[in-house]
Amino acid sequence: MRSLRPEPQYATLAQQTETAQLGMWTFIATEVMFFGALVFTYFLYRTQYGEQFRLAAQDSKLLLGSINQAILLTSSLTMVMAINFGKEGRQRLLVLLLLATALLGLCFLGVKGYEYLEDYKSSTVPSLNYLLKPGHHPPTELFWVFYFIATGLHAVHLTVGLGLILVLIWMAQRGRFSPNYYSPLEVVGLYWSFVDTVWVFLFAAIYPLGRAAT
Amino acid sequence: MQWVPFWPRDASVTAQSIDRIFIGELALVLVILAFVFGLMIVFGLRYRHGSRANRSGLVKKTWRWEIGWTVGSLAAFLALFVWGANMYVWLYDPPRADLEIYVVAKQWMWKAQHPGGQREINELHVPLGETVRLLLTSQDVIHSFFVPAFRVKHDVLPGQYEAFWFKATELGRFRLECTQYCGTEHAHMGGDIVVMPPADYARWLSRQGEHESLAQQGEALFRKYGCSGCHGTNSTVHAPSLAGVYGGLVHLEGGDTVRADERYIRDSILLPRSQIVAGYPPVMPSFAGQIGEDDLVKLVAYIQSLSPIDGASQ
Amino acid sequence: MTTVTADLPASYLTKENTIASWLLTSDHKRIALLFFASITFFFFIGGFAATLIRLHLLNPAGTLLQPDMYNRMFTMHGIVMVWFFLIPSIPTTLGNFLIPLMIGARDLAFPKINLASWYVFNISGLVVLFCLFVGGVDTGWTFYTPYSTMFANGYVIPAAVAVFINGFSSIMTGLNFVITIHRLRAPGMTWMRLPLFVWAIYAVSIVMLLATPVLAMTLALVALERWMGVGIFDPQLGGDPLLFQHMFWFYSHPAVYIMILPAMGVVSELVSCFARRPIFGYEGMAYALMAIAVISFFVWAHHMFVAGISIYAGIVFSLLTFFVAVPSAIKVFNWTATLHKGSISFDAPMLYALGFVGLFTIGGLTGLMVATLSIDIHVHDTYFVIAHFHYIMVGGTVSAFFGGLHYWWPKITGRLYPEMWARVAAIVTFLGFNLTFFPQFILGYLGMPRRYYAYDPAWQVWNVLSSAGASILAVAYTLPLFYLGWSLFYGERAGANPWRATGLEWLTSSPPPQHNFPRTPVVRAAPYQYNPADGSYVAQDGSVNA
Amino acid sequence: MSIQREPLLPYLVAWLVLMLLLGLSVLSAYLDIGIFHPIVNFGIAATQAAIIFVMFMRLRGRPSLKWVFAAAGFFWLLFLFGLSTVDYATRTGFPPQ
Repeated sequence: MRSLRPEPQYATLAQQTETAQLGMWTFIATEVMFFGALVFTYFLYRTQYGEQFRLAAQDSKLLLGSINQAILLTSSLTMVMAINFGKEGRQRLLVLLLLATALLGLCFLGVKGYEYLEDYKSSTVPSLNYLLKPGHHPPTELFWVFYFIATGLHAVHLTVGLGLILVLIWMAQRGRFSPNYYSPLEVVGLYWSFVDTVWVFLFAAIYPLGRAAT
Repeated sequence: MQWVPFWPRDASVTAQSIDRIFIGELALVLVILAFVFGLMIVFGLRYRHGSRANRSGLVKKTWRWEIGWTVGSLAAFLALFVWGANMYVWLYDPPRADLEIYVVAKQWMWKAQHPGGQREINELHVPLGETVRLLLTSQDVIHSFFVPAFRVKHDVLPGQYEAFWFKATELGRFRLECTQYCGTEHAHMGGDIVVMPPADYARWLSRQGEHESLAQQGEALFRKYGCSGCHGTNSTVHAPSLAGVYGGLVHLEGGDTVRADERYIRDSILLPRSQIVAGYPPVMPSFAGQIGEDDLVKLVAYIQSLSPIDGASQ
Repeated sequence: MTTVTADLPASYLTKENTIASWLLTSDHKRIALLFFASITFFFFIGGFAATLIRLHLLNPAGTLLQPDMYNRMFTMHGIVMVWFFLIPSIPTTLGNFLIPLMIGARDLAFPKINLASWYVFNISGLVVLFCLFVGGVDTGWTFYTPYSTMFANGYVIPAAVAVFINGFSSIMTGLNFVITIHRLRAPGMTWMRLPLFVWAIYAVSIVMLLATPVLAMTLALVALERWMGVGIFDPQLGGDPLLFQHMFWFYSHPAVYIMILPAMGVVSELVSCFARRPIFGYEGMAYALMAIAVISFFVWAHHMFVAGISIYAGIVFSLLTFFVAVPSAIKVFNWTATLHKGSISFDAPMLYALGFVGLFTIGGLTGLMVATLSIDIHVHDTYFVIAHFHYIMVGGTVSAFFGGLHYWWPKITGRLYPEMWARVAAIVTFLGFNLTFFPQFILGYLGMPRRYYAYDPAWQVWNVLSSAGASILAVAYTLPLFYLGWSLFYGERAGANPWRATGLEWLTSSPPPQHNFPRTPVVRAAPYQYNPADGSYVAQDGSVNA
Repeated sequence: MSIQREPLLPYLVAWLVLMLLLGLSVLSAYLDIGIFHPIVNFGIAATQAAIIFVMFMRLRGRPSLKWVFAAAGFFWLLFLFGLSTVDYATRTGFPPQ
């Protein structure tokens, strides 16, 4: 086991752990602004073209979107359990749950990729094959532009998270974590759950926009 | 202010007002500058290192001073804010106009169309002492219509109309500039505003040759694009008649009410489904991308001309 | 480096001097110097573009450069100066060097992120240089759509990518400062005992953290729209061309305060030290910094008064803009009041600081003029605005940067700079600056629009004056390069506290040892405890010095 | 150092509630509630986000600086949304209301 001394600028290991978490929270605040700016464009156009957005959203794949949200919510649960086991020093369970989290993340990306394929088939990809359906107006395309940028950026964030979890698995395998040192687990856990939160909002913005036949 | 060698000419009603507020604010700024610089110089000399000034009894922490000078300057500036905002509303909320001219900007020229259909490029002839209302739009990027001698400026956006006005008080030629960076020849996207006596202006208009008026040209387009098929008097399609629409209130599906101005008409042509008139089915196709700005101007002018209260050419 | 440090005691400079030890360092002081090298490089690139612009404008016909070339020059000048010099200038150099020293910490909270920030900065710098060499970009630093997305004929995407990457550097640095100031203050260093420079960096970090992501998203959208041909701002799809401006200025107005807030912090240190008097109204100064940081987010649409926003929005944003002037006014008055009953010596840093106060005041007051709605209708996008913001950014930020650089030079290098030369440079800067930019106020009111490569010959005299001033300014800005460089080798050795100043950074040796303090200092006194009557002072560790 | 085992149940309950909310959101898509769609959808999303923040990202417990940092981004977005609404709600040029 490595020696557990804090870096020179910290008095104690606890201070270092706590500071690292605070750093991740700060980073999350910047991420909120980043995605918030995108949602802001969505908010404006939806207030202006509400009906067009509702029409456009009827072509979004609600089932796939909900499956994906269920996957991500579950992965957040497995992640937080992994952290708890890590803190308690239960090595095997920690690795197992990290693996489960990574697997769920991969599933999400798989479903997302399939969804993109379906979107392509229904001719809703701006700049590739966007087809204005009868009764739709150009602003419907704005919805799809938002959809691809938002979900694309989210997928990038998720992939980064996946990479971080693989690193955690590697570290856990080598017994780096102990009840005294688990800071990376906490920090990556925050990030992972935040990416989950982003999806929760994107889901609300994209899928359930009113599908009742009128 | 013409006696100041580096003062721009002021040739409109608005120019004189803006000069007034500018000079008022400049005076206040100079007073504050003199105060700050004066104190710095006086203190710097008096309390320079090694001087024998009395340094006992430093002013201790006190909010009195800070609040005092803050409130003082804020009050002065708020007064200026009110003055400036008041004038802003006056400038950007056009009054009833004697004359309406459409201006279309494109890289890198200004195209103007008078109500009688006369067109000019990079020049704009206007009569002296009449309120001229400009309706501006752009074919490509954002431009900005700026006449320094009138102290008026407004950005010109693609996809919508912007309106503002001026009333020239001096005869002559005045520079027109584009102030929003618009590409390679931005610096040469200029022109002249020619202010003439109303009689000369009328003569100038008539010298431009026989023209169909904007509205007449619009009427032809109204048929060409098939608008008359539905909105015409003999139409079987359930579409609202356009006579008398302009300038009035329109009740929309969903309970809203809007005033039918140029923007509304333009948007209704391009994006009909964003505002559906109450009681009519949303069947009109969108004309976005099919009608150029030049033609749109004419169509809007035609629909304006169908209204008795039309302010375009009285 | 070895010759420079040969006769110096052991310090962060002498610790180890391989190339790897510099490139892989996690020492905030070394990273500060790395940043210093990078931003100096970009300052001269941006300055070169400025020189060409001023040369070109000597002639109203604009024949020196091709129109496209001229457009690319002012764009490059803007992009490089804003994102590669002004925004990182004080925070990444003086901030990096001084924040841990001033709060009594051994390093920043995340030293590796700090180093990464420098690498990211340089990567973004390489991208912008790439963009420059393949042909540049001609949108202006503001990237207005739909020009940038559909009509510009330069390399918009590389430029947007460069600024996007640059944003990560800003965020990393800001994050480090916020966390460090929250978590690593020495015992006794309460918030109300922080030097104002630390307050300023704290305020600026908050702005960086909360504003930069919005710019990143905005430029990402621009790049995607340009690349894919459809997008969020596309008027063809019903998109709003003004939406870009809202989002851009939501970042870029606060960004102006990113540039000026650290300068205010530096000047507060300098004025108090050289007037040998406690800063007037310390708490007011600290709160004013925070107030500016927050209110700066409420005023962005004052860049859009003539752009076609609603009249009501114009009125609201104008009013809010007048409010942001209040804390700035408090600061100016308090600096002036600090001179009262002081014992003022006019060393070079003080000259720069006083120059800052004067130029910032002019810049700020003309800012109120452009914030007045109806005046803005006339002067918007003319040289009046150019002059106004150069008074703030060049007259303000660059003056303060030079002032701070001279003030902390002995701490950074362990050597004194030649005072005489430095004073000359400070005075020439002030004169050259005013000659360059004051005529631009007049040009602006006469109606000369910005970004014109050719102009009405009637305006030539003012342009010539301005260009003449620019050549003086160029000399004034290169002078320090020489005498500061000279002082690295031949400068007199500086003691730990050559200015007899009160901050913790002066308690350790010059240059400081690797982990700053042999023993973590304990803070027992408020900052700026100078006594002008007898020249004594109380350092922040509570020690009294006659 | 004695290790406290953290109970599993609260996390499972949180997860269950999140899933139920997801179901509710999907259900709402097929209800004819007109302009209340965005309010319902984003209301549910905000509730879900709050649960994730409090439970999975551990904002429970004593008041701490974390709360401020977690809220900062959302709070600041209000400025962006709120102040630009001043323009968009009163502008006549852009597709008028």
